[in-house]
Amino acid sequence: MSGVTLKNAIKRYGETQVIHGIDLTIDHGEFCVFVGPSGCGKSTLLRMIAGLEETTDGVIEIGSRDVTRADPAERGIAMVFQTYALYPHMTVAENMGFGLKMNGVAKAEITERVGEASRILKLDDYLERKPKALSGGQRQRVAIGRAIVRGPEVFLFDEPLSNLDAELRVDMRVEIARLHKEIGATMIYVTHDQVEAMTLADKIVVLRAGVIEQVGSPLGLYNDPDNKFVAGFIGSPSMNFMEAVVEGAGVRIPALDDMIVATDVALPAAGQPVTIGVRPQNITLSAGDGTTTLGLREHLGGVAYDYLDTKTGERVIVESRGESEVKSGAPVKVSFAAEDAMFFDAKTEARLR
Amino acid sequence: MSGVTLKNAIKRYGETQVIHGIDLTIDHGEFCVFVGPSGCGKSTLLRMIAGLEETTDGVIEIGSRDVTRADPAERGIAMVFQTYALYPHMTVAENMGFGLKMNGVAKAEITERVGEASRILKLDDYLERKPKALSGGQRQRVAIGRAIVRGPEVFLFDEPLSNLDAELRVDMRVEIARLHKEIGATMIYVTHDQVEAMTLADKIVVLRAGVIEQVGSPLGLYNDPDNKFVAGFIGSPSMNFMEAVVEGAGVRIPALDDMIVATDVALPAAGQPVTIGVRPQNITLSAGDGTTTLGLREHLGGVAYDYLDTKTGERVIVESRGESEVKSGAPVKVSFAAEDAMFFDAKTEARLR
Amino acid sequence: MAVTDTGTQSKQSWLKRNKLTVTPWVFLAPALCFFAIYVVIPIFESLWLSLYEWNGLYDADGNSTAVWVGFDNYVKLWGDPKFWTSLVNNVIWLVMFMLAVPAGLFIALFLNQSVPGMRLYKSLFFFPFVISQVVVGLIFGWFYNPDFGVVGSLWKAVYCEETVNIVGNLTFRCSAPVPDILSSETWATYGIILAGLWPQIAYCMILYLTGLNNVASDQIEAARLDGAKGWKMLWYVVLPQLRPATFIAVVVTVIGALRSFDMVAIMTGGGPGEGSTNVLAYYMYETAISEYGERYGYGSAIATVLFAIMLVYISYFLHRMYQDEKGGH
Amino acid sequence: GDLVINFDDLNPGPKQGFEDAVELFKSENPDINVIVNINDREAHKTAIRNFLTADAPDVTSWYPGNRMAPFVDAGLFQPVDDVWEENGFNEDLAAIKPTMSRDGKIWGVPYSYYQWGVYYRKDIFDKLELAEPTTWDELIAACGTMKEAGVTPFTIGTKFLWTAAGVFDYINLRTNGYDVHNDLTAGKIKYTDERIVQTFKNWEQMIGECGFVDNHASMSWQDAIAPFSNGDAAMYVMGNFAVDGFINAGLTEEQIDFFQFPEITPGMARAEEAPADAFFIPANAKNVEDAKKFLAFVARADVQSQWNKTIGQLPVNAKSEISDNKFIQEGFATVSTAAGLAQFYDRDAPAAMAKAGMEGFQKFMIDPSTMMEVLERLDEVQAEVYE
Amino acid sequence: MFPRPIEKSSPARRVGYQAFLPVALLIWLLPLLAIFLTSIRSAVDINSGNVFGWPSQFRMLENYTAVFTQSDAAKYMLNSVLITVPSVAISVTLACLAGYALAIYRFRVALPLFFLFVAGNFIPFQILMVPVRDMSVQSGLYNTIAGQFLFHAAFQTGFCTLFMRNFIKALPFELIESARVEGVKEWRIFVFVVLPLVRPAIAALAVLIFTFVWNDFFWANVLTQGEAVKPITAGVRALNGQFVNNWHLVSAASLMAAVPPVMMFFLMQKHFIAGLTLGAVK
Ligand SMILES: Nc1ncnc2c1ncn2[C@@H]1O[C@H](COP(=O)(O)OP(=O)(O)OP(=O)(O)O)[C@@H](O)[C@H]1O
Ligand SMILES: Nc1ncnc2c1ncn2[C@@H]1O[C@H](COP(=O)(O)OP(=O)(O)OP(=O)(O)O)[C@@H](O)[C@H]1O
Ligand SMILES: [Mg+2]
Ligand SMILES: [Mg+2]
Repeated sequence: MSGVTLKNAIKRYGETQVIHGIDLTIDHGEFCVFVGPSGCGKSTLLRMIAGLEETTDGVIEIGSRDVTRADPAERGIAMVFQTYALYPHMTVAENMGFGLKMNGVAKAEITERVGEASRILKLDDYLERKPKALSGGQRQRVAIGRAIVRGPEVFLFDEPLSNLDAELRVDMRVEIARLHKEIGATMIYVTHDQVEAMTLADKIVVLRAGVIEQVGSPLGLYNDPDNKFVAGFIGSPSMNFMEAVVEGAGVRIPALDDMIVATDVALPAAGQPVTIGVRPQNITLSAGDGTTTLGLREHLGGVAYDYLDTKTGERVIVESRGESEVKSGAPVKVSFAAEDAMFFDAKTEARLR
Repeated sequence: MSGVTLKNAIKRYGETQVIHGIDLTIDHGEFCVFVGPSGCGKSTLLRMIAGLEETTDGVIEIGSRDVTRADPAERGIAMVFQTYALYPHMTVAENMGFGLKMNGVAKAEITERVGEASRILKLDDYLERKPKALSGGQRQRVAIGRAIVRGPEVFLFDEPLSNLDAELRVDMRVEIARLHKEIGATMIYVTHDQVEAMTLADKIVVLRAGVIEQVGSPLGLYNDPDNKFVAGFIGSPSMNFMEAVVEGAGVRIPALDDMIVATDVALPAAGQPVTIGVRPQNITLSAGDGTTTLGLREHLGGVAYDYLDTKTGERVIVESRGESEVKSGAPVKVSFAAEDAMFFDAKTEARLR
Repeated sequence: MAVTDTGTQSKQSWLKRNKLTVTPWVFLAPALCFFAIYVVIPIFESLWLSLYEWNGLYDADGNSTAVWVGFDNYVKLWGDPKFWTSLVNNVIWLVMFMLAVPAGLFIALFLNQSVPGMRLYKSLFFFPFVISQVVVGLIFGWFYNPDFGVVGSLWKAVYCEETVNIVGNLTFRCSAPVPDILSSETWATYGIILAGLWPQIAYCMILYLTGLNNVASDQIEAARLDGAKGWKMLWYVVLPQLRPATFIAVVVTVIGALRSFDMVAIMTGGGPGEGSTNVLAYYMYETAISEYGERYGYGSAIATVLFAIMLVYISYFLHRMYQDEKGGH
Repeated sequence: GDLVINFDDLNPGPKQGFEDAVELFKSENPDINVIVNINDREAHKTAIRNFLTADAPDVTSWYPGNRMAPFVDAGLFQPVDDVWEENGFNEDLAAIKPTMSRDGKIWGVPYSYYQWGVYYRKDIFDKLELAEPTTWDELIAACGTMKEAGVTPFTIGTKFLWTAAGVFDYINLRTNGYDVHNDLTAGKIKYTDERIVQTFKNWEQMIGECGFVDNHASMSWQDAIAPFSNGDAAMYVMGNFAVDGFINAGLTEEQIDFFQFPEITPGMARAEEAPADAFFIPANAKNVEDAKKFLAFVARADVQSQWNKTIGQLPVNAKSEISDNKFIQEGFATVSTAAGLAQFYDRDAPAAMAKAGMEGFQKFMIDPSTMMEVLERLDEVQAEVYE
Repeated sequence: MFPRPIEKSSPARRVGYQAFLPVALLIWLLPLLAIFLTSIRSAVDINSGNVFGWPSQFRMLENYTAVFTQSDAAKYMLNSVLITVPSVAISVTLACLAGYALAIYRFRVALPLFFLFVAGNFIPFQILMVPVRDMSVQSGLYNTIAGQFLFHAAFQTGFCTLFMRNFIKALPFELIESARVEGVKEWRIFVFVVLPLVRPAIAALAVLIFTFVWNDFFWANVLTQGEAVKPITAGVRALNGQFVNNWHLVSAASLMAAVPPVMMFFLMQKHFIAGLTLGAVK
């Protein structure tokens, strides 16, 4: 069993605290993704698990061993870096076998295990090449191969795909998903790419400023975010947020010509401000006569994004399929099902349920 | 009038020919986007128009002047580079006014024209800053400002947004669209980003290996591609292609359990191979009992991508909305409307119509 | 008229058309002139002069008194033991000087830490390189001096006792004679090289310190995960990344070794004995223009040999550079 | 007009003597603007080769004998027979005339020479009750006494080589005489000639039974004064210019004295080292007229008297007065009674030979067992240099 | 990056390291320190063999003043300045021009010409000695300040060009293209775009060349005679002859000769090191 457990993990650089007491349990075999805006501490947290950054306080356990102060090499982990960090002067085979060689594994066994990994990753033809002679995707595969070869209990990935171009990224994403299925090891994966997070994760950890905002399955987070931050962060294009005012059993939305949306969530007192959120997919447009007009329309073939100009200046994006008769610049009517709307406290940004 | 016309434009580097006789007319005021895979010659073509690369053969006209051998400065063009190419030792205002100053324009006029451009680009607050003190988006705007100031007839952009992060890219895209509307000058824009091409262009030029594959409006290309390359290149996720065999008035698709698709396009003789293409959005799935199974399913919240494993090993991607009951690994039935399918010659890859 | 018109037009447009061809030459001209006059042409003159016998004198009318002797100078060189001594010494220099590379690396590794005041330490360590070789030579010459120098003083402290001599002045009686490094045919060369190593190590150290700055941290981290430590880390991961620094360190060290002149001139003047610390650079100088020299042709022949040796390194360096240039574009 | 003079000695005494003379010359010739370049001696030796063609002064100091030969041969000096003629130098400077001549012409005017010999610490000799040795055996015996008393007999600094040549010259002159010296430096005798070998054997004996200070190869001649002045060494084979150095090092004239290098081969006619310093007129001199005036001036009896008094050397002009300094007196006695005057090894032998020879001497002094190796090597050089 | 940051190891090691640093430095600079101590000793100390111990008297001011009053050291220093400054100015100027041409323009002989400069930078300068000296003599430049700085300027141009060319080459080429599109003339691109951007390189080169030329000894010997135009390096050697047995004065003079490059290094350290490594490694 080799899950990873963090108990009140804290990281300080001198005075500045970067990670604020993270408690987290990742089960054996789970694929856990850390997401969050740039600088929120994803990499730091991952590197603390790897042992590349010292943990200022708290405990990190891998399996049942406390590894908080252990050497990186002793933690039974392998890491794939964003930059791949391949040794440029070694061939692919040497790169993959380096860790074993350093640990005194016999030559024959190294060859065998490298062969195994290269088979899994379809790298057989490149074993004698230097990294320079490989494409980005191949390098990435070598980096993963190097991790696999050592047979670690936990794989750590730090934005492994962000240096690849869009197409390759999709392929490698699928590859990593397959790999996880095949090996079944615990994987912790840092990304800022939503799609990767949504498609790969068993469990997503949303971080903000060194604090966990929410932990859950991808669809769990998408469908049932705990707060405005998570709601806005998960889903693409991101959720539209508008200011609203509580009125009776619903809210009034000034941006949409004081449209009233009824809801049965626990709203604050009448007259209080709340934030309402609706996903672009859940909005439909029709010709209208209010103050909301259709700004720019972006056609992407199968789907189009309409940018609405509202009277309050809040921008609303609507995803639509198929052709629409509404012309750019014309007034539109916005409608959505009340159950598709989410409500958030205007101050704390917590979800109102 | 300042359209751009290329007549049999050719570029050779020593022995290797990079641009193979391009004929192209870009109308005055048009927004023309060059797309194509990396290395296809987009930048080279743009730089030929700019005069930064010598044109080996053929004629380039701007307006009605033959500028094939003219100096870049004499062509009435302005160029925005991917790297912005701002002069780091000059302030924003100096950067924008540099070209004018060097060409002996009076100080007062420089100030006025820089002021005008900075107003359009909302750069007024930054005029005295050095580029180092600007964000990526602001730098990009300065680069555009520098182009505007000279009042060129033609603007050339070489992947101007590719150094920005995703969010900013969207904003700047909208900005450039607005600018084009406002200035109305001819613009030629190189990108490898589909979305940019689809949303900005009046006319898209699809290049492959130094040759034009197709020229047309964004939706024109999406809906009516001339060949398999364009069909696959435009649209995201890209079109699914499967081998098929002509049978009677339709084709049989081995990958989909010999499903027959009827069509009235001009097919080759019965038994001949063709390629059939269907966009992921146009396919629907239901539980089935054939050999096609649902492989990986990627949930992105609003939309999900299903990766189908077919018996021939061809991979088919299906975009679906809402929940689907089909489980990963289960056999599925694939269906799509016959009119959504496109047919391509198996050899020439030309569209069959 | 039409003919002249097109004539002037094509004339104007020639300059214009070839603007990018002509401009670089305008920019290059001054440097090229200087360089040609003082460097390129003299090289060939030297080669040519090595085929003459000349005592460097012009007669009162300014005509050279040189006499053509063909390859005689080279034949003489072959049989000249001082030439061979110099050559062997140059080889010793080359080999010993190479110590500067690992020594520089070692110090660089030692100093590659960030503690308060490190910048100052680093620059103080670099100090010897900035000092003129003449000064370094004087310093070490004095350092080695058996009577007044540090070596002498230390030796006296250990092996000698202070006594009073016959006229009542203080003197030292030593159980073993003070080593006189610079007067020993065996040790003088090594003494000079040691002095030369001092600034050279500092140079290599700086090169390595900069190289270490650019070592990819991700590779180091990957290697740490791979369990590489200490020497293994250095050997397998760090050194390969320091290859450019090593290359340059070797190049400058080779050049330094072959150019060694100042130190020899200052510390021993080629002596003791029959040029036992001579090196080609100094022997050439000595032969051509020192007090007992006046053999310009012969000196040029020595310089030519030195040049030929250096040419091997220059070619290698240029080859490397050419590869880089090709790769870069 | 301008009269440019290049002079070759920065040491305080000689510099003073020269400058005084120049002052006197100036006051006698107020219309001549004298410009003086004084250089370190070693530097001057290098520089002269260029300035004679390129940037010739009107007068330069240089040395007679073989040292002036290349310049004379290249036509870079002007003959000054007329100066000698007009001023009666042919008589007054007769002793030196042969070394100033080449190809039948006279090329310069000497202003000074000085004796060589053995300077010693009189106080030490007195303490050890030693008398000035006059024969080789006496010298060796005296050395024994000194060594017993913990005194190193000889000091020397061979870093710049020529000091060793002085010792060699003396042993050779005393062993084989003036003619052999001349034949050797003229390339007529091989170094492996048994007579020269005998010289070296005597030298070896001197090194072994007398002995020189340690570390002499890393000392200049000035450095070597230190043990002498400190009383660690008792004798110094040197030229008279060294007396200045002794005094500067804190010794008094009473503490030092001079004796002629002892006899080795009994009955051998006594020749001495007595190098002369002279002035020459470059062929390219611009102001020849004033240059000749200056040459005539420096050889004048009164000028030489005064000048040599200042620098503690011997005037060449026979009519000059000699200072009453005891070294000068003794030196004059030594030189004027000598059977022959040698210039010096490195002035009598061609440059390339001199260089190789002196290197050999130094090597030999460091390790006498290399004697034959050194001599054979010198034969090779000789064969090449005099070809 | 390697070895492991000391702040991550145990406090004992850290303290040990910090304590050892000054010791190591002391050993490393021992020769320099010794000569400095000598330079502030009195003659009495030197003669009594007190070379290593604590000076019995501190004679710093006296000794250093003596160097200047008893010798031509001041003149030598001035000569060094007069030789070094124009050398630096000329070679850097030439190299900027040449480097620009070689970096920006694509023409067939650009690379061979560049290699010529590089090769010239590495040759043993003994091969130039006789012809250059001879040429200087013939042209009246022998034994002049100009003769020395012209040669140094020319010789250093090789290195400077290597350096500037690589530096300019590393500038984004788009800057030049952009200016060309804007119709800026070539020489104005050089003046207004390139020169301001290579200022750091110029500074780096200037300090480096300053040190090289200042410390030159060989050419001072080859191209001068006498004291009139001799630079301090050669001067120090002459002083060595003059101050026989006055090691305290020789030491003081030697240190004086070293002061300007050392000052230069300290003031412009960043540039200096950048110059060394960039120029060399690139
Ligand atoms: N060595 C350090 N010293 C001080 N602060 C640091 C250090 N390293 C990182 N930080 C800070 O820690 C915070 C978290 O950094 P981290 O690299 O973990 O962010 P991230 O979530 O990985 O961001 P990104 O998505 O950009 O990679 C940042 O605010 C960063 O400024
Ligand atoms: N100077 C050159 N010499 C030889 N070939 C060149 C040169 N410059 C470009 N090429 C070649 O010309 C082709 C087109 O290059 P270009 O830069 O125009 O491609 P691109 O479409 O802009 O690609 P990208 O999307 O990567 O920018 C490439 O195959 C490239 O290798
Ligand atoms: Mg990160
Ligand atoms: Mg491009």
